[in-house]
Amino acid sequence: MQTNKPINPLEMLAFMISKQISDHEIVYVGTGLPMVAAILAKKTHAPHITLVYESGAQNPAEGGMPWSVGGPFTWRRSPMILEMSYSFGQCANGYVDIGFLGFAQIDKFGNINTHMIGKDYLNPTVRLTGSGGNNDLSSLTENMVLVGLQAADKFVEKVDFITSVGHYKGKNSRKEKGLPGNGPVAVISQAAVFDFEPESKRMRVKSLHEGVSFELCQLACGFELLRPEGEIPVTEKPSPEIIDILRRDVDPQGVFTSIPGL
Amino acid sequence: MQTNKPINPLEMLAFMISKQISDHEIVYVGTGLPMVAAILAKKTHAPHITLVYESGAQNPAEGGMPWSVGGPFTWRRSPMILEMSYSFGQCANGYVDIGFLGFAQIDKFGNINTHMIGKDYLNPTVRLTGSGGNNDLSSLTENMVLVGLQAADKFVEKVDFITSVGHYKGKNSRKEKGLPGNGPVAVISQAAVFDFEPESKRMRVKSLHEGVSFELCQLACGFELLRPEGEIPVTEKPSPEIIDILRRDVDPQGVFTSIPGL
Amino acid sequence: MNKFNYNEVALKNLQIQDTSVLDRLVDYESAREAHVKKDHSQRDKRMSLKEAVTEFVSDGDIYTDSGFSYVRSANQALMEVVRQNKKDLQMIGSPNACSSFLIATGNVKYAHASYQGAEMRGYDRHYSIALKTKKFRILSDWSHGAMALGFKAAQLGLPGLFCKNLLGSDIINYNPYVRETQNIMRNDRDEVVFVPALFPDVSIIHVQKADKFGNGFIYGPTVNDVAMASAARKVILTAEEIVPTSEFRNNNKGVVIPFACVNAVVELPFGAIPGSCPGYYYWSRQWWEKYFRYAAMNEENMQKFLEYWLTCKDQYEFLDRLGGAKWIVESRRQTLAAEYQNEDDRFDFSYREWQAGIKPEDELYY
Amino acid sequence: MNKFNYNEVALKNLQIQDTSVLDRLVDYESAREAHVKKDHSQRDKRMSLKEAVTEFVSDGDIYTDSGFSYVRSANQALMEVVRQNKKDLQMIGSPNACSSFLIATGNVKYAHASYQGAEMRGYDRHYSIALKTKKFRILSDWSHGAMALGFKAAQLGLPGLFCKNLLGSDIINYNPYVRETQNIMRNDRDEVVFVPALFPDVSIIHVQKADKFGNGFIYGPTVNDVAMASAARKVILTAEEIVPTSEFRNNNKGVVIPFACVNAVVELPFGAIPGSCPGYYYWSRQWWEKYFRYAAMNEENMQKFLEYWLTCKDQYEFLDRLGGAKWIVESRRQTLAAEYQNEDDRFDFSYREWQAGIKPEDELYY
Repeated sequence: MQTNKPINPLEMLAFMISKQISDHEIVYVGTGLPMVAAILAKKTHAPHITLVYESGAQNPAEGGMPWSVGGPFTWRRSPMILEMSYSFGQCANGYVDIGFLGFAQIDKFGNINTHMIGKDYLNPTVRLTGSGGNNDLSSLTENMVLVGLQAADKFVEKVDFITSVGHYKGKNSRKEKGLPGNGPVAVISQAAVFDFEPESKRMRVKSLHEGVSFELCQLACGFELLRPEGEIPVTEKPSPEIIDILRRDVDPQGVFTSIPGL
Repeated sequence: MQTNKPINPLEMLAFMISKQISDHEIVYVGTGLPMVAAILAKKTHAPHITLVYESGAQNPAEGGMPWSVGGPFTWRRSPMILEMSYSFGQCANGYVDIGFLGFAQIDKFGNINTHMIGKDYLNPTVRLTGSGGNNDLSSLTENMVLVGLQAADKFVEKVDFITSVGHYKGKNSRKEKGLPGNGPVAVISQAAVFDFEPESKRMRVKSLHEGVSFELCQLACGFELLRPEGEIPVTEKPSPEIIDILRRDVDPQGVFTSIPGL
Repeated sequence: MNKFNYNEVALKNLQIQDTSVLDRLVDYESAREAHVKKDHSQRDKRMSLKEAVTEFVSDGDIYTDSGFSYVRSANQALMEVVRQNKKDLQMIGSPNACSSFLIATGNVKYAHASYQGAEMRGYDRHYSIALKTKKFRILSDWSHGAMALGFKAAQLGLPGLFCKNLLGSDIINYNPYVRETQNIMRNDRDEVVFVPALFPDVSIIHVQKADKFGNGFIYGPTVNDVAMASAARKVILTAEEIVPTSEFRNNNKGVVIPFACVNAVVELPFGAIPGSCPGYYYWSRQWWEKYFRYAAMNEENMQKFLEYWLTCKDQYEFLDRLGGAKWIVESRRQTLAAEYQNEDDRFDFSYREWQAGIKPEDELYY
Repeated sequence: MNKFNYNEVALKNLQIQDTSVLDRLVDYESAREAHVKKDHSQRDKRMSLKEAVTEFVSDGDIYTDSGFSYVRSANQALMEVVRQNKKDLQMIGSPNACSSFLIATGNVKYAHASYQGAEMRGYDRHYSIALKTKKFRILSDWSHGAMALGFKAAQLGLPGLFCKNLLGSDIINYNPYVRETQNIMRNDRDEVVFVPALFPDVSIIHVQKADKFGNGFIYGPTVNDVAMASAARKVILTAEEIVPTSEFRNNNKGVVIPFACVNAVVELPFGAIPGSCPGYYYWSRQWWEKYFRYAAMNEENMQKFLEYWLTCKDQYEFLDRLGGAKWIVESRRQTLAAEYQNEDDRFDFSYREWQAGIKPEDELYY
């Protein structure tokens, strides 16, 4: 692994996700990049976090990258494994600090869709996976971070199906609807990091990735983005040391963070 | 232990309770006589029964007599121990065939009281134990057998407190109320064995113990007892072999079945 | 009047006219009756897979199987279901990731859907195509958590429960069983979602160890299996090994399936292949990649793929096609290293992914 | 408007005017907030019993403790609660059999009652007397099963659930939290009982083994302890032994209390005496007999009894009064034989029961 190779977009994504994790937290992770990110966080700025999984696995001994949330790397030498109902119960109970979710579509309030593309549930253009634990984490966990590809037909005014409620209809509506937790606190795409404006709960650019202008970011978004006060910061990039840790210790085979040809 | 000693009332009770158990059943037992009876049944006519307990203990290896349903004799070398909620859940789910309960008062429909004697809940004559699992077993188990001392102030027209519903207000009212299971199928006292008349669900003498007349039995009862068609049978007594098993193998120290002086 | 009060919006959205197809999943009375009628004695329930499926899987059954996607699913038993050509099945599970081939084979007609896909390998194209071509219908849409609670309610003996899962989502509009309502405990507005107890007709559960009575031991995630065993009207246990009960008496910490729930115990080594079984074998990564990247792309591929794999007469033939003796040894070494039960220091998990255009000689199913 | 919707009949029957005393037990929002605010890191939480009780038991708290009557109750921690003279406590548990001395000492003012008594040794006379003399009040009446479901609902993250327990009984008329209602899933009449999730302020749980982070291992019945650990705003773990986490990593089948719930870990050998701790010691049968047959008979006896036993400054002094070294060895042998972990073939469990008039030299507390 060459550590002087420039950082690629997937590595950058992993780094940005990792920055959402604070030390001492309990982190609910799926497979793929959030997993890489969580382990990177653990090996850098957040050594005291605990990882938990939808399969019920809790706090595995360090090892390789799981391909499935039910696979051995999520529960290797775990002190305990919960049944699925209790695995989500710990979110409802306030013991999980942050969770990560992917999506196929997202709207300006962070409501997301992993069900289908199209207008007819019975005859969709594409049927996707369905909720899995997506709805449960969104509904129950204290803080959510959403990670996905940004494009005008993915960041949309209205998602084709609300799999998971984020800030619902904006403002205080999530809480009024009866949902616990803070809802999504960040959205991360290949163009920018977003947060939600505290009053309206509308998605707002927090930082733009190097080389991305607000206009470009807006072009790749189907709804009107809010901008922060003042100049928009450029998203922080990882130090060479962190890239090194990512490549050498976290995903040495580049299973999740290598891009063929890059 | 002398096996030619005549049978004492406690031994007789244990025998009668044991006769309520059929082979192959799952039997929910408490401490005391029902426990003795269940083990006697297992060692005589019902070798394939499985014992389960309120503490969650399931199917213990044979051993001594438990003093507490949480004690080691209820879960010694058990293949599994359930949490309490699941222990009652198995009753609700129809996996438990028969359960045994004691009572301080009972009415003619088999509703029972283990809460208090007196008319004022806030200032009872005596506060008893409360429900424990009594209500749960009565509410959920397929068949219940009730065991208690018979006297006119214990077999009463109206119990001071309905801890557990038996046949509720008689007839089909238990089922209409929404309770599963058949309710109480037998009541066993020191005077008689009772069942419930199928239509009215009122308590009915099934057999009288040796030397007890219907009139005597009625005298020790605060409500009108039904009598069966024809001559009332005398309650079956155990054979010398069964008495022998009871004394030698089931309760050799006579902890539950010996009466000082007898 | 229908006994069951279904969510009308969902019935309309799903175009379900005849609701009788929905009833059994929430009919706690008939489930209890089935549980009461089981033989509750500790008797030898061993039989062959063929006998178990013949006797305990019926046309029209709502079935579920064990584990979590690739892990400890009852794949070989499901293939026997295909061999016996059981019809009009309803599938339910969180997730049902490994079951979509039962749609392709025409055995599953309905789904209670929570998740269908390959996790980071993407969604299941075959499932999407089959839905659009009406090869099956979705009867109810779920999240993992809500469905898990439905099974858990059944295990606890509850007619239903309130949760915060699903609140405000469209899932509720496509699930006739659930609805939004007010928390009974509160005077202020506090919306909750009602979820009823769920009772599959048959749960097919693969475990590492069982005794002949049906006490089942699971190592690794149990997911919803204990709840589904308690809930189902019929339970088939397939097991890597049948052990004497004394093994459980000497170590009761792993027994999770109570014998009383179980109708059939099948000794079925490698019963989870091509999935993994913790402590025994890793999953066949290339097999699943080929399934999702080749077979699932269109009907023709799927039929070709299944023709090859589903013509195996038993798990041994399947094993031989996966790689035989070498597969057995390698996949055991893989899972033990991943579980950190074997030294993983110099262990190399890398392998060649299945991609379109891979040469036949590079197809090695581990 | 009160936020909580209490059963009016029960409030009237129990003569509860100020319902604020009831709120915290069902306030899932404040419980969640407390859980969120706990330090969720795996840090060393060891402290002395004195520190743990000082910091995590407050006047007015709703407390519960572990185990089942004589078995694995947190008796020594409760005695520290008495030593620190915490006031106006509410007790809840299924059963709370060992807690009635906290009424005698004036620490408990309210009970959420499910069972108070000595099983086959009869009911608790002291409890009856104290109720009549208004030394404490019952705030809600329960069955074991319904209360267990309330804790379980909390652990599962449910605002509440429906069950068939309690239906038609008078218990509902003396419990402000529960009520009869219609099963939402059904159009025909189907009465069910609503039970809300229950959240004690503090759960004091005695376990056999814990690591310093608070992962707790229980051998023998866990009863409601796992649920109560998840539900409670504060959790004190007392443990026979503190073990390294690696012990749990090598055998994860016994860990049941997750560290994240736990606020304090107290190394407290013999923390359950005079009760039993599976694998470690049997209960002191004579002690309990004397408690129920002598102390509980009237206030004077109780005070005399407690004066002797509750003046122990720690569990070692208590142990010495029970019988010291011989008690330790005998009671270990007893429990292991009863558990069939030791040979029980020639083992004699007989002992002299405590009866009024017993000679002091025959008082041997095992």
